[in-house]
Amino acid sequence: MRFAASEDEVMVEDMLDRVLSAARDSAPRIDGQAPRPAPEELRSKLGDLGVWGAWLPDSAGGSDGGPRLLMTLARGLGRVPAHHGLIGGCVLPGVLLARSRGAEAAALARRIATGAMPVALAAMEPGARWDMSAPQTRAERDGDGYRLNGTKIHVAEGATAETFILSAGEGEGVSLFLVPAGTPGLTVAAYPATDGSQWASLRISDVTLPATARLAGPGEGAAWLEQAFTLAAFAAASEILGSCEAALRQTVEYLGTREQFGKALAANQALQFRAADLHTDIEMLRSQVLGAANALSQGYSLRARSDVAAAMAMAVQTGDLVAREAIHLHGAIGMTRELGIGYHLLRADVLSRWLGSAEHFRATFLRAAEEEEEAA
Amino acid sequence: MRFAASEDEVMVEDMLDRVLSAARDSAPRIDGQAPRPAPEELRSKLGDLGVWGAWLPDSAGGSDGGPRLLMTLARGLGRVPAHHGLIGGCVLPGVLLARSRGAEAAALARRIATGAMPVALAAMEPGARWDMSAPQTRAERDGDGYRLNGTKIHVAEGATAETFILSAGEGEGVSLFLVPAGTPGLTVAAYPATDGSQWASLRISDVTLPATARLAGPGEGAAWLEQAFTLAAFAAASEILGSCEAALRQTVEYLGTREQFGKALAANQALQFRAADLHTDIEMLRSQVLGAANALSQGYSLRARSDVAAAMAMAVQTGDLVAREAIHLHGAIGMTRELGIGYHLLRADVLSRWLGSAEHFRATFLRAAEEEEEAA
Amino acid sequence: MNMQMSSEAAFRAEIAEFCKQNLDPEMRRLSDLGLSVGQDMAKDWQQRLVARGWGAPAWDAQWGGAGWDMRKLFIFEEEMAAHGAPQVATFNIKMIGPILQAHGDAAQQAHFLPRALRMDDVWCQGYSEPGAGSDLASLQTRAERDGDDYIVNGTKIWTSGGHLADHMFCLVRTSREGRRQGGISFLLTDLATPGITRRPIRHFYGAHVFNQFFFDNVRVPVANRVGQENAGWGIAKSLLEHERLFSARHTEARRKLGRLTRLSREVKIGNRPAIEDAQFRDDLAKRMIELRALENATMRALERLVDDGGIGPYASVLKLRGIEVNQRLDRAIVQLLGPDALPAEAAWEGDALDGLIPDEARNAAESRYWWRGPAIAGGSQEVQRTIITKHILNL
Amino acid sequence: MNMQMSSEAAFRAEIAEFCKQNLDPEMRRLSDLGLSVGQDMAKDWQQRLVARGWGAPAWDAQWGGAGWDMRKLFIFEEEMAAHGAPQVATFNIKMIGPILQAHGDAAQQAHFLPRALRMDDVWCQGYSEPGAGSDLASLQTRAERDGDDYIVNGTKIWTSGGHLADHMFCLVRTSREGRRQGGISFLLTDLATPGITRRPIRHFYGAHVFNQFFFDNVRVPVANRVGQENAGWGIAKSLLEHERLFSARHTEARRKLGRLTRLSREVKIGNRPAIEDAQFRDDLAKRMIELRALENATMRALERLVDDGGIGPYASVLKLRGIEVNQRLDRAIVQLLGPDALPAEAAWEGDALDGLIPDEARNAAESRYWWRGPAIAGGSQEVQRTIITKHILNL
Repeated sequence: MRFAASEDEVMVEDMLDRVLSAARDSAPRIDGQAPRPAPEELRSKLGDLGVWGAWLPDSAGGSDGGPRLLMTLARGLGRVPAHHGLIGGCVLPGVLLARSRGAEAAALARRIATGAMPVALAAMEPGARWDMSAPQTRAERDGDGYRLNGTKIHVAEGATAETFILSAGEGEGVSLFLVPAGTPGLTVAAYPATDGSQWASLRISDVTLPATARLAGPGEGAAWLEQAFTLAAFAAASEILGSCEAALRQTVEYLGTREQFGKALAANQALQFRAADLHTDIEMLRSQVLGAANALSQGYSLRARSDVAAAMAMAVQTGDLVAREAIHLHGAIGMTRELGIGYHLLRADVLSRWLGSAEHFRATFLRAAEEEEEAA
Repeated sequence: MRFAASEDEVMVEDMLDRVLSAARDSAPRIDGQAPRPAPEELRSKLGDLGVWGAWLPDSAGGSDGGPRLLMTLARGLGRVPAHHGLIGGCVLPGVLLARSRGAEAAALARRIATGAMPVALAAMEPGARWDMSAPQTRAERDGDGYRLNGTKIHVAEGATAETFILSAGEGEGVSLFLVPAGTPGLTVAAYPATDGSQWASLRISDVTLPATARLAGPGEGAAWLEQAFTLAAFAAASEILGSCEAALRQTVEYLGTREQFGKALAANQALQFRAADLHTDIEMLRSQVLGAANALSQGYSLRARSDVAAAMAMAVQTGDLVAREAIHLHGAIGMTRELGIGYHLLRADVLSRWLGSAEHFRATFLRAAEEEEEAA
Repeated sequence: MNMQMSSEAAFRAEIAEFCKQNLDPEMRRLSDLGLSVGQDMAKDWQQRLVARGWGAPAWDAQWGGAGWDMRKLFIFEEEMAAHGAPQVATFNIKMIGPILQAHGDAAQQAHFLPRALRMDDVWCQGYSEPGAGSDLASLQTRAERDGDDYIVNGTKIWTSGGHLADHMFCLVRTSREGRRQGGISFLLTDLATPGITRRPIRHFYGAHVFNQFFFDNVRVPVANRVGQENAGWGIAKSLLEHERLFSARHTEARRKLGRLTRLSREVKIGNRPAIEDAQFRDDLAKRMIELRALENATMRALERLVDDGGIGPYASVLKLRGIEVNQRLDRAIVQLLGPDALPAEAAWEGDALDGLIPDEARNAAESRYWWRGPAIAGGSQEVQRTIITKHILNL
Repeated sequence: MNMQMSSEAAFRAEIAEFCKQNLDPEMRRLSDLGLSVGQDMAKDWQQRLVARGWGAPAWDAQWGGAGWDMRKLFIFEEEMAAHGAPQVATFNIKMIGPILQAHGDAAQQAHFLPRALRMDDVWCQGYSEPGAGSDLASLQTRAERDGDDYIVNGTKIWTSGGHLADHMFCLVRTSREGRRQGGISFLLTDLATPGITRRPIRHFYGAHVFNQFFFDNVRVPVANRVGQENAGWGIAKSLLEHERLFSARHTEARRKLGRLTRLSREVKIGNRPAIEDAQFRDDLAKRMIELRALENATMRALERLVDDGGIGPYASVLKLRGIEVNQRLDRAIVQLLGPDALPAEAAWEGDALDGLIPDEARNAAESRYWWRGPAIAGGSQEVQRTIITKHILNL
């Protein structure tokens, strides 16, 4: 188990940097905004290079790069101030589809590995915050198939998905269903999030599905979701790590060049020390994300779960702090969309609102750590 | 209702400053320590000047100066790095004795107003933290009098007290008893606290008392204790305010004179800004302590209780922060008993361990604020 | 502090009654959510205030002021905020109005003051430039005399509300001699003047908040200069001392606390309302306590202002802490909302979220983003710390 | 990282077994409470380590070292701390020993190294002076040649454990020419030499922790100079790179976490053990998470050390955060104790508290106070931030 990047990882990182900066440089400058890569173009380019789904198993069209490569990918994407849909369009559905033995699931997973985003996971419900263990959406037996009723909210990439993976209570358990977007009774309503990405709410009214639509049964769904959201949290922590690295780098450069009251901003010791503290926070986050990647690489253990929760609890706080400081240290220009530094705050916020607050991940961490200790 | 000091308060403040610095200057320098006024001498001098119990009502030998004068006294004493016993030896027993209509209580209160400390309150018990509403110490009727059994801990000024006010469960309520130190069955064991002051634990084994020993009955004791500890918290917040003011002043002076790497420490912007933040914290604490004094001056209301709890919650945090920073900014010399700056940390710690953590006072604050809102 | 408690209560009741009669519920709702009420509603509200004699209470009586003492002005602001009244025409009422009364000539006063009061003109402020923000004295936009006009060239940036305004008061350089502050003049500019162009600047969260203005040989009559040539710096700095009390922005914080408290009864953590969750309660208590202390600090400042006529560098303490208190409340609100802080304000235009998330979620995130700005504008937090260091601690 | 997981586990088990056999329960209890075990116990423990060949594992084999690679040395330190072994003779084993091996002459090595290993001599460090702490190079204590001796005059301060030591290695000024660092020499001093006097300095919490030494015409043989004259600065700075990993002081933090966890099952908040209180749990999780990250950061540093032979300014990151992690744990412990953190350590001498408060309360407050020191000593937190600024961020 090593912390330093492997040759594969360095290669992927370089590849990402090239593609991302090329996409960025060639992107149009509209309405005074900083050039941002068009998401679809970016996705297909990365898909072509094989990195988009490289973390997925062979059977799902990936190249088995595992958590370390997912980290490399997410961290690289985190450095770019643009929405890319990795977690909502690739990680969450990818984990679930790769676990399934169905042919339709495998086909969808292979499309995801190319950079397409045909599937979105609908697991959150109004008022339930981050608890997905007891959905109010219900699945009832209906002839050979199922009838579903309920409401879903905050579905990432849901505005453009062709198919949804929908969680629903079945008996005492939670099942997962594959539901095409056009299914009668399913109403998809899109709305923008604060970072400009499109999300959706779903209203499910007597949606009937064939038996084959069930991806996971009531004895499996909850565990599948937990694993998917653990990997999502890991990718999010990696993405926020990349975001922090980029934001601090840009800020340090700015401090060195911008003059105020006749001297470079960097000459202010109070600002130097703030940068030093941010660097220290980021070093700790980096260490923990790497630790989580290594633990996950050994398998989906309690230790891996606690390491991921620890990484994300730190990422939420460090991401928020670094982004706020980066904006502030840029002064007024930091407040503009044009500069792009504010995007790091938008991103950190969206990831934590969606996947869980620092408190949420600390509670998850402690439970996993205690279970681990009891098991030992 | 004003925030600025009244003429009376300015007079008392000046008097205190004179007495305290005289006591300090004349105190012997032993074992390399900074000169500290001898507590007994200080007490009797302040008693002679009439300020020691000036906040007490006329009937208890005071001059009715009320909360504003108590604040002035505590704040002034807070500036001196020495134990003085105001809260344990004067405020807590003073409030309770002044409420009593008994002749013995009145006589004790008048002694307290002179600067003597004959009485200590024993209300805390092992494992109960700051909850004094359900003592395990029990009082049973025994003939015309009472028989008491139980254990008390963390009794401030208890090592030297002639008489204890002891809380004990009686039926469903809490009663208060006056118990002379030599009473058979009462074992007083002294121990030092981290600030060098002497405390005591009490073991109460079949202590029998006459009926007249009961200071407050089971319908009154809990409310009396609450009021006494509210005033104690107010005095503690005032004392910590004085402590912070003194610690920051000394630190700012040091930064201006001490040189390192060829320039005054004060030339370091990072240290300047830390001092500015401490000043801001202290301004807020000052504002809230004054607000609490003004609220208390209008009577013992829910608003007064929430204002006091707010002041003490802030004092605990600001006192800790200012003291830690003051020590740190002094460098190695700050670590020495000789300099005296470390005493501010010892004091803030003792006051908060004894009377309640910041969390404890925040919970108290919110309950009082909610009750106030419901009542409105 | 010569106001009795009883007359204070009566005055507060009077304001409450006025708001009850005049404040449209929609206007209050938008204000409570931190949203702008829009120009039409703002003008309507200002007319009602003017009709009541409260359109610009701090102004001289001859121009529509109410003749109140500072304490009464302070209570007025507090109560208006507490009842959810919108803040309208700040640049008209609190900036250019007082400046013209103190430094304008008779013609400027007679023409501009009534129009500013009624919002016939809408003003914006042109101080900052790309290289002159915190270090304002380094501004470069120059005005050169040409007969009865100045010819103005340069650019002004970070102009809040510039897209809604038709007039700008600005600082321009009329001399390069002596100290930098000494060569600056104060000009009134009609934004319809040829040669002025405007570029919108979007905030990082997407909203159109700021603007940049370019001046290309713009003719401004010398008659539109306020005060003497090269005396503009002092004029710009001569804000009403009374306004400095509001550096603490405690009235806005109080509104936010109301929002947080309402939400805490609606949002559930586990199976209970947040207000019953021990950890949330501790956070709420932190926010309430620091706001209460800030309010006491503001009252102390008011007392000092009444006693001494000024509050000096104490305003820096108020600003430094007031912004932090506001920002922590912003954060507490979005944290309590959790996932429901995801939707952008624009999500309320459709029905995707109807009945699914609390209405109080609207604009919660954006409000937090907007409030990053005050930590930079009007003297950054670092500038305030420097003032405290130099002028209070004497370091 | 050439050690296999299985051999690592075996090595850890070997250490555990050694501690089980040799570590007195009282010694472990004192160590877990952060208390010194006293000179007698310390010497006894060191004899046992020496007998096992572990008395100074990082030393050269000829002087009693174990010949381990850096990873094994690292594991040794971790496991010893985890089992509650006391840290003994740090100045002997980690300071003067390595320095003499690298820079001492044959006579110095032959005489001093065996004595240091067996604790026949007990060493302390004489670097700081009243005007030379963070800015060590400004030290003034001077040593002037007089035949085969130096005559030393001046004073050394902040000497931890100076009252327990009989020898001091110190930096003295032998030249005032050139840059300040260039005129410093490294001397070995027997504290029994005439002219040396000692003043105890009490810590603010009352304990005798530091000392000041005065040198009044003290004769130190030139033979006791380590390295060349005026080469002392480089010698003092040449600490083993391996020791820099322990800047994080994560092993001490791990012990404190153990104490906090044990207490959390014993102390009740409300009517439940603290470990069941939601707010305490959140705080505990914060402490555990930041320690886990710190441990990962230390492992990264170890890997870098093995790969590259050094960790450079990364040690400053470890120290900066490691001290904070330790201090927050200290604070969490006293906060959990609440009122039971009131008694001073000396309270345990009597029976006033027998059975009334947890034994883990002993020395909790004092430990917190002691730990204010490392934030100043060995390069203050501000010095670490400056290193990060200059050498990592290049600002």
